[in-house]
Amino acid sequence: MLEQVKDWDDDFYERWKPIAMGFVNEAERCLQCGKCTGQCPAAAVTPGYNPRKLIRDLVDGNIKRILSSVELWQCFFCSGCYSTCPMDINFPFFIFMLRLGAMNEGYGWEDVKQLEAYAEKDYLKDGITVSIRERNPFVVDTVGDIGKIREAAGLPTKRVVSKRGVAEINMISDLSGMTSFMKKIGGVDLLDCNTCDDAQARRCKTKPLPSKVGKITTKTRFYNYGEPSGGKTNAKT
Amino acid sequence: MSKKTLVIGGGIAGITAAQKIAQNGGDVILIEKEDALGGNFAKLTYTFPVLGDAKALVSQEVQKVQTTPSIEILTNTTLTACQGSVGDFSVELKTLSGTRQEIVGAIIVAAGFHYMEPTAYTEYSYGRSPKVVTSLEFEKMAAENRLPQGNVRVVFVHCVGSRDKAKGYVYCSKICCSYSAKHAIMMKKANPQSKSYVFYIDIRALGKGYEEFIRSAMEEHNVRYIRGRVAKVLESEGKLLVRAEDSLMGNPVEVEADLVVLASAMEPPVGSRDLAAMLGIATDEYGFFQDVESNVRPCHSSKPGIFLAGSCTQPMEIASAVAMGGLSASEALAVTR
Amino acid sequence: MPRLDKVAQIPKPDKIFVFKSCVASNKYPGIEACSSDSLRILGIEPVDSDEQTCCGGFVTFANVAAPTASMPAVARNLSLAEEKGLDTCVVCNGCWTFLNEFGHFMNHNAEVKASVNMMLNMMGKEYKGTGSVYHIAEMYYRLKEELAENVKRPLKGIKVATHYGCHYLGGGKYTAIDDAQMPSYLEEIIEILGGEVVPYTANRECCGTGFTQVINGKDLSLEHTKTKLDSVKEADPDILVVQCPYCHSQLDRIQQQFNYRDEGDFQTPILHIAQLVGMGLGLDVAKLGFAAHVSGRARLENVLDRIGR
Amino acid sequence: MADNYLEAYGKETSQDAGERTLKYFEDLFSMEMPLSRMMKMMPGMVKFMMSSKDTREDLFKFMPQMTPMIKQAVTGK
Repeated sequence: MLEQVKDWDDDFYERWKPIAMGFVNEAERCLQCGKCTGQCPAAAVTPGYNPRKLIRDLVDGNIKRILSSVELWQCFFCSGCYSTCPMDINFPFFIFMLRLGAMNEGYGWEDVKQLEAYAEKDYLKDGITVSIRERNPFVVDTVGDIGKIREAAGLPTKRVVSKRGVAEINMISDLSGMTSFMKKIGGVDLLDCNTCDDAQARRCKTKPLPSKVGKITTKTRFYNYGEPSGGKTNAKT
Repeated sequence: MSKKTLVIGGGIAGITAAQKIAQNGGDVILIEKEDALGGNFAKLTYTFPVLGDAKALVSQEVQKVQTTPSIEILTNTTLTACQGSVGDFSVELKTLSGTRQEIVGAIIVAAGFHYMEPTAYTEYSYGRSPKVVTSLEFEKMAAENRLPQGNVRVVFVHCVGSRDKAKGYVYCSKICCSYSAKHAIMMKKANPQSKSYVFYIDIRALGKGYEEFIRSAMEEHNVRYIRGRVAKVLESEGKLLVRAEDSLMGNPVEVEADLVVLASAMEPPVGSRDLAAMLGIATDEYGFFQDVESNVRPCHSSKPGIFLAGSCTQPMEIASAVAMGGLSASEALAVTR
Repeated sequence: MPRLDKVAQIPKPDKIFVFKSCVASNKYPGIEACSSDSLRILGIEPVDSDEQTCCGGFVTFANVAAPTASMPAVARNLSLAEEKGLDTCVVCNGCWTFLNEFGHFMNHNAEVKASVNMMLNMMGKEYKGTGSVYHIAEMYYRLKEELAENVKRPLKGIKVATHYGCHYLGGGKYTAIDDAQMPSYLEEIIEILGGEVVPYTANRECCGTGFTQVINGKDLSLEHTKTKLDSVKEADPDILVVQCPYCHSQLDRIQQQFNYRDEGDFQTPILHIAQLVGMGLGLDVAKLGFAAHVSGRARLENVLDRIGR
Repeated sequence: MADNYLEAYGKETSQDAGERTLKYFEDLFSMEMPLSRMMKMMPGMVKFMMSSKDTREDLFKFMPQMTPMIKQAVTGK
């Protein structure tokens, strides 16, 4: 199908800038020089991912292509592009905002729902995003009980955030709409080596990715900027 | 009786201005802060778009001013004070032997430019690796026959310090595209076994024969032009790894290079703002001298009687600097007679 | 080269609010123990609060929370230090960038600050924006002299390579104490501690965590980490020192995964700069928390044997 | 299954998608406090109030600030 330039939203970026709380600016300065892509760790492993092209599409207003792309979700958030950008474009913020926009269009939920449990089960429950629970059986075999190591290091067995602290971040979450947003995501259950059986541990040791479960239906994303690469053979997995 | 004209700067623009005034019967004091005339031109090996012998050309011009009796040449001399107005400036010059006072009718500022030292570009390993050099250092290497021999890869990087808000200047230095092509050709001529890669953003060939010159680098000398700004240069086991994006293909690429040449920006001459303050003329946001009207009066500074010539006003190639030297000479003659 | 003007602006306070990191506390407790103890030895009393939660950076940039939820969370944590009239010291690049970036953002956007403060007022708190956030590596560099005076267990003959991580130097293009492309302050700290610096090609490459890629783009993440680890292995340092617990976790754990999957033999111990400094300052070996390390445990023991336990 | 994003969007143009996205961000970052938004916040505040004694006290201290805002939200002024 032929791309119709008349369909592009030419002033999307200009209108977006004042709304986006200052997270989005300077893109109009982009020279398309490709310095960002040249140092990008994600582009080095997937030639399809290209921050320069994403900026170009944003400024041109080809919103459909950006929001429905798989590439939008391949950014490493390393800020390397920002640190080398000759025009000081803070590209990671663009990715962050565009991902929110893509989710609004129904894309990318399968990625987010694998992360939701960190917020729901760890961050909001204990106040700490990465919990003491171990999800890697290899590590459990090597390291054992973190609590004992903490004790030996002269720390309390468990780092506990006070009840008050947890109540406060929960209120922030409720008030700002994060809780309801998380409900919408659904999320997957995080595995925990303490509760898993041996069969699951064997699966974990042979399969790198946690299995995907969850409620939300998400639209298929497309490789809009290049051929699939790495281990990902197609967008549906 | 006509008054003298003070020409500040002994580069090609200043030399031309002095010559033209003398040819038309004026008297000139030509001051140069370094110990020899010729300026940046004298540091080059070849000219472009025709590969002329730069050293021969410039020494010919220098000789002309040196043999003209109505031009007084003061090297190792700087301007330390300036008062008065058009037709009657009293200036104080600091020479090696002391200071001297002069009354001049007009002043031509031809202070030239400065090649930016790309020390801020740590991502290009400049200053860390001896194999990363600026274009000026490359010229020197070429003049001394020190270009790498054998089966080597040489990478030329455009826009180092130009078109860069974060570490350099927003403007385009105008001539880097052409002189990098010249360097690539020089490299090929000095070492036909070598491979040259030029990383560019846009090719700006702004002059007669420039486009053909750059095309000849690609077509006749087999220089590879890759569109993309180099992201980083890493040192690895005696080689340099150059990472960039081939932005026409959209792929990141890596070149294992033996020499990296950075086309550093043309920046205003050192101390241009101080000189401008002393003369009472305006500079632009970067420190180049500001013309009063850039279309029809490119050589008029913001103060009557003080004229501008050459690359102290904007990045400029030799031919334009010569033209502007002539133009400012005629303007100076008009107020000193 | 470090930006010495920026370094000089860092104060040497009597007390500092030590901001605990999630990975440091729950995966590598040595970092948490060493950061407090080393600061105490260097003359700064660490103060902490059990009300302090996570910075919230992970959930925000994992797109589980919008910035509208993260701003008040950041302001709340920063207000804990402000209440005590202290600056904040973090051990994690992520915390540093997130607290700094969002704090900076609120300080320059009165409308957002007012709406955030409305939420904080409900909990009897207020964010003023008076405190600064410093990375512990910055503090060590600032306390160079004190560090040199207090070295009890010099790292003599120990080859150390550095990994700076992305979110301190990259995000802090204009605010960090060193140049984003060729930093050298960790090297200086290593030399003060008596170690030997080993350069390697992929020094400024990302660790490969790729933020959330390690979870939902694992192939990309592993591929990148492999290039990094290959380069480290070539230089063969005794220790790879990092300044971010998240990089620490990635580089440490992925080595083991590669080893188990027969994709190489990686045995480089990863140490956080707080642990390295703690080691140099002669902290008790149990305090260094090496038991929580996954890769290169034998080599770590060997290092301890060489420099004394 | 569509094999191209152009087909997936059908007749919709980027302008339509952009319009939706802008609307979404406008709502997300809105500083206004209409009644509907305030009602949504109530359960969270109640939960916070119930969690302990001192949270309740802090929230009550906030009440004087709260009343004019509620009034404004209800009357729309």
